[in-house]
Amino acid sequence: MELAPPEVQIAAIARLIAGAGHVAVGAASPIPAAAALLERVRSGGRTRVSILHRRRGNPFTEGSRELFDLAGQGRIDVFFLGGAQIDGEANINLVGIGGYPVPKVRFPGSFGSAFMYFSVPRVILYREEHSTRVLVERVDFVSAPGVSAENVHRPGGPVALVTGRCVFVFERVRRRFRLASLHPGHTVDEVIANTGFAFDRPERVPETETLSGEALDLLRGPVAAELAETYPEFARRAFGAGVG
Amino acid sequence: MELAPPEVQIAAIARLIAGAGHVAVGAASPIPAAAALLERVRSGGRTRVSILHRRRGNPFTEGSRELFDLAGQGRIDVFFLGGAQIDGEANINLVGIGGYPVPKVRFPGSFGSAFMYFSVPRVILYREEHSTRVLVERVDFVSAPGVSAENVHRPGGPVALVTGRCVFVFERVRRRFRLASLHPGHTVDEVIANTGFAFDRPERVPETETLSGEALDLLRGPVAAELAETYPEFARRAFGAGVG
Amino acid sequence: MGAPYVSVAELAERIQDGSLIALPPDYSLVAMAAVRALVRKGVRNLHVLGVPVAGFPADVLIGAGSVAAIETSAVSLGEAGFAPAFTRAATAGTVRVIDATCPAIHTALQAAEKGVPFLPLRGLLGSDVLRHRDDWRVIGNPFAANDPIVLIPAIRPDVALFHARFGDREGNVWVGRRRELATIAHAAHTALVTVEEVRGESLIEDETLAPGTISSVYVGALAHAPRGAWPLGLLDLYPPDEAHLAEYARMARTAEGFASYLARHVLGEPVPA
Amino acid sequence: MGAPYVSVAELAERIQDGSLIALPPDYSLVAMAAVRALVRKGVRNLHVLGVPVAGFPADVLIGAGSVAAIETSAVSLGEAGFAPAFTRAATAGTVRVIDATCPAIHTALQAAEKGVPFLPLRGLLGSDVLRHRDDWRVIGNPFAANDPIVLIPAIRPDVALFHARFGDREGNVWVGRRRELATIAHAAHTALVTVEEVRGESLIEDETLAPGTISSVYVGALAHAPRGAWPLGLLDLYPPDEAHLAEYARMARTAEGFASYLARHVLGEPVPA
Repeated sequence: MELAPPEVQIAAIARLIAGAGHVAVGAASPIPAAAALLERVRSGGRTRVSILHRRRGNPFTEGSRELFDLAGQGRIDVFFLGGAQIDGEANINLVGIGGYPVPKVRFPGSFGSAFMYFSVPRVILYREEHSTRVLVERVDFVSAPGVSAENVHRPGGPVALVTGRCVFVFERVRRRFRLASLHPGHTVDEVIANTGFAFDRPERVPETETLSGEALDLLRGPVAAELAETYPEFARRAFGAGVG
Repeated sequence: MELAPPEVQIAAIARLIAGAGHVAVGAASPIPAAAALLERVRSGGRTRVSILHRRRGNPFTEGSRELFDLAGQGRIDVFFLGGAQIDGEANINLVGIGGYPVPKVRFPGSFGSAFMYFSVPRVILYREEHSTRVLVERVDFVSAPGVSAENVHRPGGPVALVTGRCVFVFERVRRRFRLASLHPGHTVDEVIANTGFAFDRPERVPETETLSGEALDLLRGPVAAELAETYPEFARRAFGAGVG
Repeated sequence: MGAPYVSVAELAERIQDGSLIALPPDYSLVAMAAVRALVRKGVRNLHVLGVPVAGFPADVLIGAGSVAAIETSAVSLGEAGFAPAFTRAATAGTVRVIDATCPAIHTALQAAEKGVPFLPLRGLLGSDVLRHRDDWRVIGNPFAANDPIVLIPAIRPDVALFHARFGDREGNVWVGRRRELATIAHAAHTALVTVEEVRGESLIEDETLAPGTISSVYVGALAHAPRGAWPLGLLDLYPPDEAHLAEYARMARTAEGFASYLARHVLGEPVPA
Repeated sequence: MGAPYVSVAELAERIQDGSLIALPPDYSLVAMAAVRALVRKGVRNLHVLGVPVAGFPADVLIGAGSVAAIETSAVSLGEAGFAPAFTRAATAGTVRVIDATCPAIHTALQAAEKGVPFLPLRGLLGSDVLRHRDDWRVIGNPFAANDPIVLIPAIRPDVALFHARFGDREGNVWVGRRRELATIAHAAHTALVTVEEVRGESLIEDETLAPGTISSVYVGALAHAPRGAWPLGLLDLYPPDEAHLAEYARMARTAEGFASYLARHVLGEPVPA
């Protein structure tokens, strides 16, 4: 069965979070949220998923600071961040391009990244757009740095970057990304051409494992329905009529 | 009408808190609590009273830290402290006598005094027992100091000491107590004989103003009844059958 | 003695030009009726604190020219996309943007809540967020060797402005699980609150409701404003009006479109009694 | 996947000798049934943290010889008077007493809650409480000149032990306005909770109950213990048993009297199923 591009990305992310005890999802992240909810179902509930912006039955009862306190306590294993720009050292920019404090292009802002990137052991970077505009040599503004000096308290950091074309894993010691898999239909040459930073890669890059059978039914059924509570617009677009 | 000793002390304390916006009452302080509740009634509700240990309808919804946070915010005008020992510089000892950490006599502990004494503008010291055992030259352990160096952030501190015999006011600049009034039936000589520290006094010491008429009816009626919710044992002893 | 009930317009009158005003995020309880009243009264030079992010009310205030500066971790309309008035003002330099990160805003407010001049926060080191904050400090953790840590100074807003599900006669307000509202109420000099519904019984004497209640000790005044969060949502009572927010996002893309939105949905709105 | 329900005895089995165990004050929600089970299992060398004061459960544990050290702002039985076992042990030097002040305990727990190594606290300067605390530090406030301020290091208890009004099937627990329990649950490595009543419906999905609910993310295990706070009270459900507490205060004045109390009310109690 052919998967739509968002479904491939969801599959890739779900694989990266397998076995996690607690996955938290922040602002405007429907694809990571879908992956987390899918992983919760597949783990028989052993993976806990907390979606910050879930309006009804929000899992937090201590207000919007609880997510960050949980991360500070070491109780969040996986978190997701994006980036208007992401560079080869996994620095992310959520603020602006071309000058600061008055940039040419302004994005919403850093959200919790400057803390969560340091605190959560497995941070997965997700950005659907995979272009030299987004994946740059060096970000214009470091909302949160990919790596830190040795004396910086940093139990957390980036482990992977998932785009619309591929999966990179991040190697902290080398401070570089390595191409881990290509989504079906995409090529190494295409990834090289659309990436603004240098990265490592194995001789043969495998294809991103996708979903089939029961897992896909789960995604398109109960996961899509739960997703629609928090991301109705996305759920309509991605899963269409399947969402009641 | 003759007042019982606790009623005289309640009257003295009520006078000291007149006009306060927010009076807070901590652990095991039925007489200060009675004074505060009386002042609330007399002020037509303009004086807010928060009793930390009130079990039903406790005014705090942020847990037991809210009292201290309120004080830190400057939202508490009056608070009460006691002392197993109180000395002439208004240092208070709630911990022990004769050695530390293993004292000869051990008291419960400092509670919030080491913070509240610094934070609340009008701290009223209350101790029924007025003897040289309690009012000493120098406390064995400073749970909280009466005065601080100039560079210490200290918006609060002691303003008065009410005992079973009299009212002292505390003069921060002179770092000394001054005898302000004698409860009915008590004398200056008796206070001198029973006080272990030196204090100032005017040539003629007035008698502590007590309660009569309507104010006394309020105290023995609705105030006693409300007090009994939190301090049932005390209310039975002090107001007896009046408490339903 | 609790806090007084006034009209929404009178509530807005209590917010002075130049005030530092703390606003909750769009997914919390936003006093939109009061924000519209603020625009109508022509408030100017507000400093807005987004706790910890800003959204629709901040964007409307910025578009209306009411905002001199905004400190926040982000300004966004969520699923409706970027905040158009903010984006325009930030790139034009007409609003001063003070970039933070979510837990730094919480930390600054908790410092004010506790009456301390600063609180420490992990993370941030090596970020440009920190590099541009002259008001934050890095010290060595006194309890460890070679361990730099950031100190965030307290923020004490002049006003915390938010909506509540219930208000009672004494001025206690029930906000349920939206406890960031308690934090801003505690940290601010005063809280001004619109309430969806006025209840006769005390919220604070009710053991079931007390945990979601903010005491009137923090509240300066209240106004009864049914559907006062609209077009944003209110817990499980009503959802955000996604269509309206999408329309706003579309119209506000240009200054002219924003002006039309304002004329239609803000300036023209009758003042609630 | 939430936290499991076990018996009260099994809950107590999860607390190891030598643990740092945080206990709420007597006016909050105390897991007395579990404390009695702890005494029965013969736990030793506990470090007790009274949040922010200690009372009846601490005194029983001290009298039973289960406590090596207690950090607290006070130990008292409230209206029933001084805590007799504590007083005896403190003057005999058989328990190490680490004196604090209420907000310092809250501050230390909030530091752990926020994952920072310390938080500052006003006051304390010039007190003997501070003078005897080698683990606290005084620094100059970096945001002002000549302004000393105390830093309190984080305390991360091994276990937070308390009682809750409700537990649901996922292990979420409702404690109402007793939010110090949320703080200790957040700060501790794990919370062990006895619950007065088990509810079928999710506490966290209910907008009315969620504000007083502590998420199961913090909870290691639960036990169903009806009247589990007795002889202490439970919010508006039942009051403290003042007569029993007065009897305890009277009996525990001597070591022999304490032993009789223990035999009659603790060791003899059948283990709930």
